[in-house]
Amino acid sequence: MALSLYRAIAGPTVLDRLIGVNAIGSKTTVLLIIIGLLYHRVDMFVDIALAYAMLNFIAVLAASRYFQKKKGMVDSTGEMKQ
Amino acid sequence: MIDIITSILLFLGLFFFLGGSIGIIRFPDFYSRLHPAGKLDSMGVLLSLCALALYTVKSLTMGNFLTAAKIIFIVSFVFITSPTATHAIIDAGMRAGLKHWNKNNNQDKKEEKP
Amino acid sequence: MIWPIDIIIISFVVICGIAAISVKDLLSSAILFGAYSFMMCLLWAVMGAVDVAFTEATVGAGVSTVFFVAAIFRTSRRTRD
Amino acid sequence: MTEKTKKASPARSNGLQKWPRLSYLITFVIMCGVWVLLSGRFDAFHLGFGIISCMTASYFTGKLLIPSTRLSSIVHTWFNFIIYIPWLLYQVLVANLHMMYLVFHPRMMDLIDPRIITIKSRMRSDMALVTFANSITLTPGTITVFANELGDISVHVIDAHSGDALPGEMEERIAGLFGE
Amino acid sequence: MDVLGYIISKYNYWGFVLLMMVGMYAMIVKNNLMKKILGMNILQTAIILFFVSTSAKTKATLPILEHGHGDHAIHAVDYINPLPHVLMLTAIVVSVATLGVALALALKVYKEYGTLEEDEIFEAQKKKLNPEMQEGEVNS
Amino acid sequence: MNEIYSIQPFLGVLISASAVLFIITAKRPNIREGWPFLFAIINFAVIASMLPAILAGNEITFTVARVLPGVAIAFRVDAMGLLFGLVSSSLWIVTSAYSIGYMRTLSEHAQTRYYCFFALSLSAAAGVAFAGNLFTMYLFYEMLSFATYPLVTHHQDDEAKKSGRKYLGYIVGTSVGLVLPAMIFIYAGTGTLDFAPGGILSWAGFKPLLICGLVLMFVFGFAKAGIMPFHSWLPAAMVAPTPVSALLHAVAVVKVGAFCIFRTLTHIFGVDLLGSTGLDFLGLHSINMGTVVAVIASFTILTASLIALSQDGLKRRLAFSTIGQLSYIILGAALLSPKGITGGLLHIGMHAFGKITLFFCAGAIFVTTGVKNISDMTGIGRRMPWTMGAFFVGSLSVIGLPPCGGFISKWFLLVGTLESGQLAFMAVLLSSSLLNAAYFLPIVYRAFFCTEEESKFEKKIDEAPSWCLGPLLFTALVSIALFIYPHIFLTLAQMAAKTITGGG
Amino acid sequence: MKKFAVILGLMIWGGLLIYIADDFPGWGDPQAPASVNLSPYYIEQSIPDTDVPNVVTSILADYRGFDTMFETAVIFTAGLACLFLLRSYSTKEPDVYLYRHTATGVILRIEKGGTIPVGSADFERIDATWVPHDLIIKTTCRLILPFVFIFALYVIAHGHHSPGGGFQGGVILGAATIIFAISYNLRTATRNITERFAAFFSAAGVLLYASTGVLCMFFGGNFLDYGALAPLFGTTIAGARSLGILIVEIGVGMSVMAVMSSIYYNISSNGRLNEGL
Amino acid sequence: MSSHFPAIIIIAPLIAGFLISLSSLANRRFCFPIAVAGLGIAFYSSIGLIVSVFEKGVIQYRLGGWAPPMGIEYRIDYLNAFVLIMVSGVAFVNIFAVKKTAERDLPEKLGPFYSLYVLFTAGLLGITATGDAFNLYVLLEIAALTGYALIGIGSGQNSGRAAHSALNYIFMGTIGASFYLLGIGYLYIATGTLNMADLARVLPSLFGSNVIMAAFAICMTGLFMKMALFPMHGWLPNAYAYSSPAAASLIAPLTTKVMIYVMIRICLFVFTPAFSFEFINIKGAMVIVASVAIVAGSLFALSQKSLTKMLTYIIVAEVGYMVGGFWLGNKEGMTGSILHIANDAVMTLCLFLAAGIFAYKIKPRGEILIKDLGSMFSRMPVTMGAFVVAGLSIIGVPPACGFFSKWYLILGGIKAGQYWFCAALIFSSLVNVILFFRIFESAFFGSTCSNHEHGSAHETGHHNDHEAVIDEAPASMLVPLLVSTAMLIVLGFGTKFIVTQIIEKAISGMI
Repeated sequence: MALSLYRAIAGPTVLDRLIGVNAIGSKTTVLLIIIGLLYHRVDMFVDIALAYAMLNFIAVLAASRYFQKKKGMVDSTGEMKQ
Repeated sequence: MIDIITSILLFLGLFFFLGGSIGIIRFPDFYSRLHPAGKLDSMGVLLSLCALALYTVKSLTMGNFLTAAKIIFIVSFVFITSPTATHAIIDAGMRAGLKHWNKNNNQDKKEEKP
Repeated sequence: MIWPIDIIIISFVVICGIAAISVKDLLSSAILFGAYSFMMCLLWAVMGAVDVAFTEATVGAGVSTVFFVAAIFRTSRRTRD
Repeated sequence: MTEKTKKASPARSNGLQKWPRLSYLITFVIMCGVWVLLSGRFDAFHLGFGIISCMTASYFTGKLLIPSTRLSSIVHTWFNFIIYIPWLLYQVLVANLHMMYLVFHPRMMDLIDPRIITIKSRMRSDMALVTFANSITLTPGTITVFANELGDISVHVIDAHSGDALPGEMEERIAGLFGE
Repeated sequence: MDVLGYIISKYNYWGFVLLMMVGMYAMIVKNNLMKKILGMNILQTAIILFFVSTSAKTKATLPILEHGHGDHAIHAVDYINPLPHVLMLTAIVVSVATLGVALALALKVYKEYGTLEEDEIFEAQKKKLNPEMQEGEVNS
Repeated sequence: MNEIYSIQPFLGVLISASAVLFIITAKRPNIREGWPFLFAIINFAVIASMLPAILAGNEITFTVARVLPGVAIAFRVDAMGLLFGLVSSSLWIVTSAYSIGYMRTLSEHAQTRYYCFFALSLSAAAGVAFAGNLFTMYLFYEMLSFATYPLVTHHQDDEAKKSGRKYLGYIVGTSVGLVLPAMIFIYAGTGTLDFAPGGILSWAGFKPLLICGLVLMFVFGFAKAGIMPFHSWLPAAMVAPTPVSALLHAVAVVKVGAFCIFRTLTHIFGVDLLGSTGLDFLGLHSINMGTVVAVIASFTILTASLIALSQDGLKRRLAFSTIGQLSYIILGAALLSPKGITGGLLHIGMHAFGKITLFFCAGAIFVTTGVKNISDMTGIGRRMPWTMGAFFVGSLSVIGLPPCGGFISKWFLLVGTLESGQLAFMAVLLSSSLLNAAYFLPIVYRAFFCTEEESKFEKKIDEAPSWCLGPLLFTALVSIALFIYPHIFLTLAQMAAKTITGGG
Repeated sequence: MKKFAVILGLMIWGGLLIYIADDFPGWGDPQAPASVNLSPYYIEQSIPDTDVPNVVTSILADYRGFDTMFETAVIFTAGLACLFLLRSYSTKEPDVYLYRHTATGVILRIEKGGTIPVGSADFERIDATWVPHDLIIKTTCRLILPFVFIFALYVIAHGHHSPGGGFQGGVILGAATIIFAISYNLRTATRNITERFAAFFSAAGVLLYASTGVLCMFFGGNFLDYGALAPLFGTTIAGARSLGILIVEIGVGMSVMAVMSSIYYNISSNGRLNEGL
Repeated sequence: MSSHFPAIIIIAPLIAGFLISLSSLANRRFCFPIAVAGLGIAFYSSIGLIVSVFEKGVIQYRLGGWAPPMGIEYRIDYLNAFVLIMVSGVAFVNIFAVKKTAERDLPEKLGPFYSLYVLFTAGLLGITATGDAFNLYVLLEIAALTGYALIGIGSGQNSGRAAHSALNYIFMGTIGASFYLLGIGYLYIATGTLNMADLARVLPSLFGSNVIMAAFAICMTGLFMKMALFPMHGWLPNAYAYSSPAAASLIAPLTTKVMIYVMIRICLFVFTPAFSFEFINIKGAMVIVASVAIVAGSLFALSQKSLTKMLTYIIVAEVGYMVGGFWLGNKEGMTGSILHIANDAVMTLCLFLAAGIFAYKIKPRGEILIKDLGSMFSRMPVTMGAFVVAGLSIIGVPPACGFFSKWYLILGGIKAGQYWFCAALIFSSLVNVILFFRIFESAFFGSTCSNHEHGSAHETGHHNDHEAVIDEAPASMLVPLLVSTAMLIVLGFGTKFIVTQIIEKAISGMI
């Protein structure tokens, strides 16, 4: 986790950070359930983990979407991909 | 019995996580970093969550079973989203025009990405 | 509750926070802010505040980050500090 | 091609004329299943509320989950999907071991040789394509970079050998899965 | 051990103070409006952290009552204090609302000046002000 | 002495204020100018109607509203107030008439505004005269300041602007900066602000230093009285149209200042307190506060007279003369003797009639010939004999020579100095009279007695318009009449002095 | 230089706060005033009073329901504020309409006066040529959206028993809209969940909350005293409170969902609601 | 129904806000009547409240039916009944005035505008009425958020600056609110309760604790930021000056005043005077800070060329009045401070309404400079007249109400021996004289030159008294202006009533 965090913080480009954050997200999901175990109330934490998994996805999606569009904005050459 | 399986799986999952993290750090360029990040993490999630699901159903009640099912639900969810996210990131990378690392010019372009 | 985890997460939170404000790229700091929210959520789960953790998970990780990214999308990534 | 693309625009396709409401119904059933899974409470109040919720959800998202309403194909697909999963899991495991090997290899740099290859899939249904693309991502050394409705898929491979297997077996399986 | 106990009993507060300083620092020193907004959010989370810390209770579980197993009475000691959580839910909501408005304003600023750097905005304002003043003199 | 609760004083204030409404709504110039005239007469009637009651030794009170605990907007008419009220309201009638002539002849702009604020100013002046406590007085004092501002700056040119600034700067600055805190100090100490003949501070137990400070704050605070060094707004304000200068800067405004000081010294501090409080903390045991104020007044008298000598603009010379004369009133109060007080009060009335005559004359000259400077007036007596005749009468009154009213007041002042044994001030008075003569009489002399060559005017009688001429002749006559029949004013002043000094 | 001064100041400030933290009761001390003073009442009375095991929810929506109403109002305000600040209603017609064939990605440029393929399922209107089209993301999102949706509704409905409630569920619902808008495009999203719809829901949700409170007033209770509604629902007072909480949560969920989408719409398209992130 | 007034006063505008938002979807014309109705009900119930406070004393209202420490309670006593009337009255009067401006400036966004308007009012009313420390925070944020939006919209060419200054306002406001929240947190950790009355009951036993000290300090710092006390005033002038006149005339009179009310409430009714005035000895320091604020605010105002900006700096100075008056710690100072809350609200309302009219008539798309006001006396005599009255009131000329609060403030200063504070007050009055007469002068003198211009253009007769064409604002703007002007005088005459019947009862037992 700390290593992902390192990538997230030190990563030379935004996308490296994005990878790091994504990795943190998936680890956090697991960690949440482990915490639930420690509290003996897993049923409560599952919901959070689920929500977490979903929203982690959104964040990553949004950030990557940024590039998809911004790139196009910069050189709106007209043609599609590649 | 379940305890042992659980801990083995959990350990494996954590091992994959570790591998993923190290991979993220060690790999030379953005694209190759995505490989460990995308794969190893989803594997880690799969294993750990299965372990936890198993652990949950140790005492089998309806509630616990549903909880375990929910955990499996999370797993499947992650399995749908994780490749998509990986794809989204790599697509973004392509569009952002990040340079590819290849063997020939790794000496000078190692950590220098636009 | 489990203080070693707690202390580690707090230090992560602080590190994330500092990183988020010191990175020289707004998109990066938005993403780091997402990580910060993740950590925060975890912290609260550890502290037993499930509802708060839930809210932070939905708001911090999901919505605020997207808002940030959207806003940066509409403005610029550039920053000098 | 026009026929295919019509299906490929899910948001606004009106479904088949046969049972226009069927997609909603199916969604509703699935939703109910999920609800029960999530809720875990079986008193009348929660179930009633659940049904209302499911109806709302299927109303809003009915067209998204199941764009085509050919019932038989759906059953077929889901059934096959269950068979497909273990294989996929096996592939994933292999992929991960491969990845672990790379990660912990002290001379990792020499082993990898990232590049992008392009393949052409014969599948046209977007669901199949996406399954394919995601499977590619999960399997050893490859990540889908781009895919479109015409079956063009470009893949980022970590070393020279990873891409060799594509499209190969996986496409066969997925094609079978979706009946194409 | 005593020192350790002391640290354990207080580090949360230290963490909150640290975060608050980080947030304040960002809000005061940073030149970029977006960074300031970020700092603002960090500040708010710091305070939320403080509140949640007040609710902690050792050897207690989540404030979601377990009914169903046995009809023994509910003891307050067994559950974490829920009140700060409620308050902080509200605070989080407020913070996201503030964030929304702040971002909207930042967009508006950007639309007007084409930059988010505060010093550049000031310069642009000055530039804009001067012709306006001259114009005003002509008018009057 | 009885107190009569009657609305009369409030009416006296309200009537002139309500004139504003009529003036604004009036469409035609004739009607518009008729209203002030009418209201002036009504106003005078109302005020005069209080005369019998007051002369009978009663006081009329009226409370409008209690705005603060212990402080109300209240009116209280006593002899002193009525004296001032009579003077200002009677002169309003005259000035209304004069204004008509002046404004029409010069075709001034914004006449509606002019008449409105004129009425408002008069209302404020009446309010000051009848104020029952310091607060009410302050209220109307401020109102007067603001109401006169548009009059002072009536011409709306740069000079007017400058003078307006100076005017407000001095007047409002001092009143807010000095009077207000002093007032609050008094309220903090006593819990009331009501005027009482013996003063209200005697039992507040203030330290002498504080009392000295308060006295000075009031004396300088009411800058309308033109005590030096807060006098320089007055000459500046002479840019106003002459009726304004005449009524307001010879009568209403400046007299209000002097009246306020007079009122404060006598009804807030009380003669006894002033007499017993000395500059002990400076080691000057023999000097009491009255003397201090008197010294300040004397200084102003002499300096102003000297400056007046050197002025060429007729209105400016009159203005400096006014500064000097106002200090007579204050000197009268500061003498702390019944006769002095009587003299001071009388001087309000006497000087008013004299000085207004002079201003009217100056205005008439300006209207007819457009001349402003004294040096250009050589020989003007031949062209405007009536005007200059009136001017002569006015001068006599101001100088204090019989057969004019000014003589009586000056006489009482002189007696007052004797009574209080302060002969130095007698010298001041006398020398200042000489100076007065020195700056007025040459004008008259050169107006009438000059050679043909020196004269700057054709020898042809070409008087001012009758709307101008009438009022000034009337006031000149009144000045003379007051010498002969000073009874009303004298009685009032003596009654006031009696109550102030507590018997005697 | 300024930086160092600020840091120094903040250090002093932080040091003071830490010094003061000394006087706090220890972390997790069960005898801290905060733990013994008010909260035991909530914990012990929550079920008898309101029939809600999740104490946080019962405090949130009942004991301190008024706070929560304003919290929702804050959210509503934020949505309104974004709309107010950003929305621009320029009705200027563009010179060129761009349509993309959804399958091939071929873009049609239709100049003014050209025939517009209205209603055709194969073409979607886009605003610039660069608007991307990503099959994988689109399909995946399509797949997961219903689940997100039902999950959100579940969260709203089960606030009584597990963490979550109106606000969290509402945010997830909003996030679902956002996913939709991201994976397709904003134009499609606004066609399905229109701006008017969002505006209506955001107000209606809070209104539902507030009018529940007012209804309580009509039934003789104080504002937001759901117990007064017991005759209406035909339940015990505690049951009425529980139901009241549910209604309120639904209101919150509606409002929050609508507001989140509305804020996202406005921010990502800079108020033009044509093409967002 | 009357027993529900404490709730209704908040609920009515709140629901009106939502209804406006709904109805604007259907038809924009419904917005205004609903807003008026909501505010009208609020105003009516505020009057009802003060009547019942007179009859029954302190009113407690339990929201949700829960007893105070558990639930949230509204507690209406003399102090907040008074402030409630002020707030609802100002908002009610102002809504008529802003109608035209809003319709012209924001034709598309009328619904959101009115909605935000009434929500802002609801927030402020709630802040005033609430008896719960945390509830206050939420309401604070409602008021603040709506305020940010209303300010940020700006108008015309100022919209960029408005947005920027609103953003600054957000930063300061959020820090302030966060500090307040933190202070509440400190109190909570020390006492475990959030109800104000309960806090006041528990706190005296804890006075020695550092936590309470810190809570007090942090709370106050936060509030000072929100009320723009001098060193922390940076956000205010730009925010108010560049905002749309429609918004400024609502926000400027109310925000800072309500914050000062909150300060009074917190100091007196939470920390109790024994703590605020005696236990910690910061009275003198605060009064000095306030004096500095007054002087600085006045001097800044003096250096402004723009009318609205000048007015905003006057607000900064006025904040100093109220804060200083409060911290004098004696009855007179407190009375002056509370009185000034109402008086200053009305004065500021009047000034900003007039400024709004000027903006509407002469410079719709930019900031009004003082020199733009030339010849206003002849062009808009009524507006200018009202402006003059308000200006005189600010200067402190009786019988306008500004005089009386200043009176009490100076009195308090004298009684407390804080002569510097009195000096600052006097100084500020003098500066105000200069400020306002600068405006009056330019409004008065501009006429000659513009007359000439107009004269040559229109051939108006020179001897006509109505030389300049009277070009007044529409009646919907004038009437509120005149009402507020009348209120200035009425408040002035009502001072004794207010002081003896309301304020003395409000603070009795405190000092």
